[in-house]
Amino acid sequence: MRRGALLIGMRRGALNLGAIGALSFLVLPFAFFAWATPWGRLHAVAGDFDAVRVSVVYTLAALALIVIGGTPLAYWMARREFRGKTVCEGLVLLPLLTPPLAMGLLLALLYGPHSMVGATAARLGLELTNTPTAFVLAQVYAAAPYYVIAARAAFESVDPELEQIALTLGKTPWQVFRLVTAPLARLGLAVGLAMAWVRALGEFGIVLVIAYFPQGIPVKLWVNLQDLGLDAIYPLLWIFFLVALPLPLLLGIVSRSYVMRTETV
Amino acid sequence: MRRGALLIGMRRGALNLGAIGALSFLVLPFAFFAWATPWGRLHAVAGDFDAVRVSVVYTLAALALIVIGGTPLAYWMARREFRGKTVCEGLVLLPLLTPPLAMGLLLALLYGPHSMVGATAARLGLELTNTPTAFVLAQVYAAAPYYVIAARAAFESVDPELEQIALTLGKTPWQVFRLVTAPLARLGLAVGLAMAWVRALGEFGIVLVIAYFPQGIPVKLWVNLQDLGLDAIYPLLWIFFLVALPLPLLLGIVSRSYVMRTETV
Amino acid sequence: MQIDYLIEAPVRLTARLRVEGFTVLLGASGAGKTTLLKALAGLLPATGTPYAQLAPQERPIGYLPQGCALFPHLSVWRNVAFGLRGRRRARRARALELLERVALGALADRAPQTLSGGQMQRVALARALVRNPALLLLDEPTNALDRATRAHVIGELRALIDQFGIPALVATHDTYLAALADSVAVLADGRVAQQGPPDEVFDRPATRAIAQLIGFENVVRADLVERAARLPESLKSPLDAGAAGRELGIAIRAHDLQLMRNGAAIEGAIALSATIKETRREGLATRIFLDGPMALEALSPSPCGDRGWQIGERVRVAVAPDRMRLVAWDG
Amino acid sequence: MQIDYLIEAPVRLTARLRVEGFTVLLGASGAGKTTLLKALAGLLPATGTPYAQLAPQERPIGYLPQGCALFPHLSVWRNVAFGLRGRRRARRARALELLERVALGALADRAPQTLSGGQMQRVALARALVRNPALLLLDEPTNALDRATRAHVIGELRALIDQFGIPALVATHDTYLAALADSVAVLADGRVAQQGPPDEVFDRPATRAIAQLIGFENVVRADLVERAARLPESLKSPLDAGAAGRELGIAIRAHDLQLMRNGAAIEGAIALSATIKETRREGLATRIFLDGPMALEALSPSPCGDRGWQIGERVRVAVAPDRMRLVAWDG
Amino acid sequence: RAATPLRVAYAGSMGTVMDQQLGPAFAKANGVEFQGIGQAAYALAHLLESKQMQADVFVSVTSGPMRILLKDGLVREAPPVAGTQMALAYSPQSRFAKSFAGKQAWYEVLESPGLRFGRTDPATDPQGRNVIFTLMLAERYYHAPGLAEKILGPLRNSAQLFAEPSLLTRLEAGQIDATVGYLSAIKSEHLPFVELPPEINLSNPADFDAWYSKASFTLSADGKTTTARPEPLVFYAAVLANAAHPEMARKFVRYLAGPEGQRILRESGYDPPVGPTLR
Ligand SMILES: Nc1ncnc2c1ncn2[C@@H]1O[C@H](COP(=O)(O)OP(=O)(O)OP(=O)(O)O)[C@@H](O)[C@H]1O
Ligand SMILES: Nc1ncnc2c1ncn2[C@@H]1O[C@H](COP(=O)(O)OP(=O)(O)OP(=O)(O)O)[C@@H](O)[C@H]1O
Ligand SMILES: [Mg+2]
Ligand SMILES: [Mg+2]
Repeated sequence: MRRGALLIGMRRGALNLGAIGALSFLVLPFAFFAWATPWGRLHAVAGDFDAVRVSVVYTLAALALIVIGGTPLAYWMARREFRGKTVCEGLVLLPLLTPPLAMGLLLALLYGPHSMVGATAARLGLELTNTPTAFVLAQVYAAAPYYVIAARAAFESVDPELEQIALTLGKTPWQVFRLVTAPLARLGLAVGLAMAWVRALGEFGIVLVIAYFPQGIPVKLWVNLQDLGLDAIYPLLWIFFLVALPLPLLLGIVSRSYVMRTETV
Repeated sequence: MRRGALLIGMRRGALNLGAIGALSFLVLPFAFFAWATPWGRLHAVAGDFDAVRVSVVYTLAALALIVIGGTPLAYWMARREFRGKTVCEGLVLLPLLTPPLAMGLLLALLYGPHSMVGATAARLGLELTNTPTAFVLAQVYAAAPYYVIAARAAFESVDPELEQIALTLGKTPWQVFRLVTAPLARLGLAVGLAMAWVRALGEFGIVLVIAYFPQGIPVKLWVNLQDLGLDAIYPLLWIFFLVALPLPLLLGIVSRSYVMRTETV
Repeated sequence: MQIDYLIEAPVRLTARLRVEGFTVLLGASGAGKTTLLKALAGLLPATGTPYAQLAPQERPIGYLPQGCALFPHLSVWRNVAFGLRGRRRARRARALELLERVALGALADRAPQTLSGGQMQRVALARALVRNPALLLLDEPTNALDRATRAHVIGELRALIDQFGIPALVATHDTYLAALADSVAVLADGRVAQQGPPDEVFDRPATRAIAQLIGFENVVRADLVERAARLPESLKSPLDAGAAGRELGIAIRAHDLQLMRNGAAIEGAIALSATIKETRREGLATRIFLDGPMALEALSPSPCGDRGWQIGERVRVAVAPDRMRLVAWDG
Repeated sequence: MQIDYLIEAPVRLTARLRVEGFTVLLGASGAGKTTLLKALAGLLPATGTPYAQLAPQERPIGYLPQGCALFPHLSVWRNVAFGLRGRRRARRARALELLERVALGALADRAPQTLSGGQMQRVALARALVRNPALLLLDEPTNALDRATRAHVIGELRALIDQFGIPALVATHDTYLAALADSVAVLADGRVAQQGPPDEVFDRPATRAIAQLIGFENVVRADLVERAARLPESLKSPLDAGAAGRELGIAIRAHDLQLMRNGAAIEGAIALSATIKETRREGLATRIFLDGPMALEALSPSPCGDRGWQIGERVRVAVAPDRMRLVAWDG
Repeated sequence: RAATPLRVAYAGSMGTVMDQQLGPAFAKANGVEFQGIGQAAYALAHLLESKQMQADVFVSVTSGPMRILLKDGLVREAPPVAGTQMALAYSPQSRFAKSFAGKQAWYEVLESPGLRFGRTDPATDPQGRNVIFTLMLAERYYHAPGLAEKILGPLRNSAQLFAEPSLLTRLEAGQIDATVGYLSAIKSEHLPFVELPPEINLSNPADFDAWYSKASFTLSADGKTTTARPEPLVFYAAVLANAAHPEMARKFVRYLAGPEGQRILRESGYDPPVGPTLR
């Protein structure tokens, strides 16, 4: 156990209390929701499972793209010093900052059928509106900045000396990244991935604008509400939790269990 | 400059290319937006500045609450080992995961005028729907998990030995936190704060349900779009960027400049 | 100051020792020196006296950890001044004063990451001293220092310790440091196996582990020696006493073994025959590894060439009886 | 192997030295030893031969950094096996073999955080050895080790070096280690100021900085000595030569200074008068600080009590001419 | 003066007239604060029904959303306050803009290859259903068999369906060439439009039983199939049973139906209300 100052040096009551209070506050709506759910007459609405499939499959695809593109960007931002780095940081924050609806509109303007990008893509057979590609695009914009920012902080906290030592042991930079940097940054990377996953899965505003179809869970929730009323969202929301939570939890467990079981004290 | 393996051991071309490619992709919609903006006939719509005021003031309030409650929670999760910790992690992720619209509905269920909590609060003179309090509430739920998760990862990467040494130098746990833990975790904390800020500012789905009023920027964007069409959102979105970006950029600069200007190589 | 600590984890230690003036804690790598110092600082759970009931921040100690552990976000002088209260100007003045004493006044405004290993160690020492603690706990305070710097730093340390009467417990492997101590405590087999003034401990180690630690290259089972050589009476009677109870060993420093060409006669010394297995140049001397009734190591003061010892040559090994030390074989 | 490096930052170094067998790099704290080793490993920009054009991962070197820098996410054996390719079984076998040689076979599956300082250092050494490199760069490989462990580890290291003919460049403060070396290079004032076999370097330091580094407690300006005492002819003529060019100093080890009660006559030695300023017990000996025409430090082999030196007492200090060494005063 | 504002939940298409004219005018005249919440009518109805949202007045387009609240007892009576009609709007940036403005029949232009037609989801949005009715009626009225099928494709044709904000933005940006929607909303967006004959624009209550009802289609939701039939394009306003300010709410409904309200509505492009009060 690696115990810090607050746990060694003070009676733990205050910290525990504060922490558990804050946690309860965050969890309260879900507890209430569990309590209010009419478990007896819970049944999925037609199309709910399609929505689950759409969400999971395309979010995984988006996640893959995010990791592939975001990892080099994050590493680069962590290790390179150059003028205008602050500007870069601001730029990465932009998509995070933009309210989803506005982000959706921006994407619609850029990737829509008559825009330059959209028209070119369409000519190549890649429709960027109301298609799986558009859906994935929306999710990438929604989630990538979370991953990049978390991964960048994680990379920054890896001691460059360890990477250097690994080089002197004859590993190529790519092996060093795989064997040293990534494992040491795994906690932050896992956090980033988990955030990206939940953001992408839960994304509503952007998707609503540029990919009303295929309908993933968030849009389906919206449709169910309009169509059938509040009762129809209970089951889908529970299914959503069931589907979405395992990945982040697994990421958390794996990234932590990978830590060598260290100090026994 | 603290250079890692990839920058020492390989020709930099590939990494630079990947990173700049990814960055451009993320920034493209904004570049396009800047290009498409009709700068000549840009003018704010009535109520836009009210929306800015509402957003900034209440988001700052929400941020304060998030820091006060989230910091102990994050520290506790970083340093305490206990059974069921994984469950706690999952619980913190829940509000992140829930699509904003659904989150809004959950909050309405719990804090709405006809719920137990909402009714009690109303009797105490605290309306929790369409009031500033509700607005702040929505933002706290939207943004707190980001802060908690980032702060937790940041605290986890602070070497407990340094905290312990600070204790042996006669500092109280609270001083240790202030003088050692927080400064060493500042990068991650800044990232968490920046994320929380932009999430809270940009939050639309939750606010739409439980706090349509007072109207912050995201709801106003929506209203402008519905009422006046696309042209009315250009100015507000630019104002939004102008208002929202300075804080995260400042956080980034401060947290980095605080690092001692180290190795000159 | 009397210390009496019981530690359960990561290693079980029963530490009972006196800290008076400059007390050195010797112990093999992994014996638990760091563990004991951390427990005294309140950073590991332990029971005993003094301080065990106090939180670490309430203990009047100054602790220099083995890895220095400088605060990476604070400049050198702020690291030193960390433990102080009061106005910046006063804190800086006090920090600079201590930095001068460890010959680092010029680096006060540097970041700790830009220091060399030895410079870091000196900053950590200054930091541990800054609060005028009632007990100093120093974990390897000089192992990154060259001779001249070490002599200077130790001189300043002694001056401080003497001036303020602060007792210091110093974990080290450095026998030079141990020789300077007022008292040496040896940690072995989970307890303080011996404590005394350095000349006593260095001259009369109590156990085999201690003898090896302080540089007796040869420690052999007494019964082996007994069988192979005539023993003087002064050793015979304790050996017989040992035969009744626990096993004993005989410890001899390499440079106390004398090598002679086979056949040469020696008076008044114990001698046996051996074969030269290996020789190794060691600065101005030569280390000679011997095979025979027991493996032995001798140090010939002159370079190899002078006497021309050949590998495989049979020699007589002799040792003056007063250079042999009787030690307990286990624990 | 001939090394010829030019380094600009963080300190300017011109390093020109031969690495043959076991070569020790001596230098004061902050002289640039770590800097040189890092540059050789390719971790700092530098120009020169060999390897300077190669990326670090292409250099056939084994590097043990000063702080050990074990991979915290890998168990002990995986740290050692990190540089190996091939099947897990073979890699583990090789790692265990090396761990045995540093007496850590039993800890192969531990996490590095649970090791003591000395244990970490040995793991880092094993890791540096694992690829049979063409050049070993060891930064303070033994400073966390006790005498017995150090002797064992150095023995194994020598055996490896001799067996595979790998040259090793070892930065250290440890004069014991330096005495064992095939060659000693001294880094001072940004360059390799002297290189030679240890007995030569230890006996004939070239400059004042080197003399202080290797333990000549007294280095005084030659003109001061000249004024205060009669000098033998053997010293006089080089001094006159020095007078023409650069300044010279005279270096004397503390234990080569003999102290006598005032008035006693000495033959064939240089003598001057001084006052005892301070005495300090040092294990079995006593260190005596003297004031006079120049500050001096003497080491009396017997404990203080034997001769009863008093603070403030006036004494004669003598030194045999052949114990004095002429050194360059600056650089 | 009321402590909390008067809260009016209304069908999103009324945004401009409510937020910029009726609301402010009423607020000024009566010394209350006015808060308008414009969203999809069915979503509002469901939120009000399940008490997740609280409002004083609800204004719905068509009777469907209002019936949810009537059934639930949250509303006792809902008088009509305005009407509108379906019209075709096209993008001024569209390459077909000239054709729409010219002599060619609008439905022929809609059939042009490459034209992008947009509409909202018939599953959730009454407007989306009305688009389908309009085209089905046009097919009969112009004797052009297969017209609706040709223009619309499948009922939920993913190439044409957009969420409302997306649809409007795209239309303005020229990414969608044309849509069919409420004339009142089209006018407030200042989009060029083509008026449709009363036989197909769903505005004439007299036509309902005989003519409009010939158009219908089936939709399935939650396993049940329902048949959608046209309803008159009428806006209904109602005071909610749990209103915080029932008095002021009634006053607002009367204001909408009164001369001042009607004048503003008319000037904003709305038709006068027709048909009976819903109960
Ligand atoms: N967290 C831990 N878990 C398990 N074993 C540990 C842990 N920490 C230390 N040890 C073991 O406890 C023993 C004592 O460690 P300690 O660091 O006190 O040794 P030390 O005497 O300071 O050695 P050194 O001189 O090498 O620094 C070592 O064998 C070490 O491997
Ligand atoms: N990044 C840096 N920025 C500025 N100065 C530095 C930096 N790194 C090292 N130095 C300085 O360069 C000098 C040489 O450092 P180096 O670590 O090579 O010394 P060293 O000989 O290894 O000393 P030690 O024996 O104490 O480890 C030191 O004075 C140090 O303060
Ligand atoms: Mg230790
Ligand atoms: Mg160094």
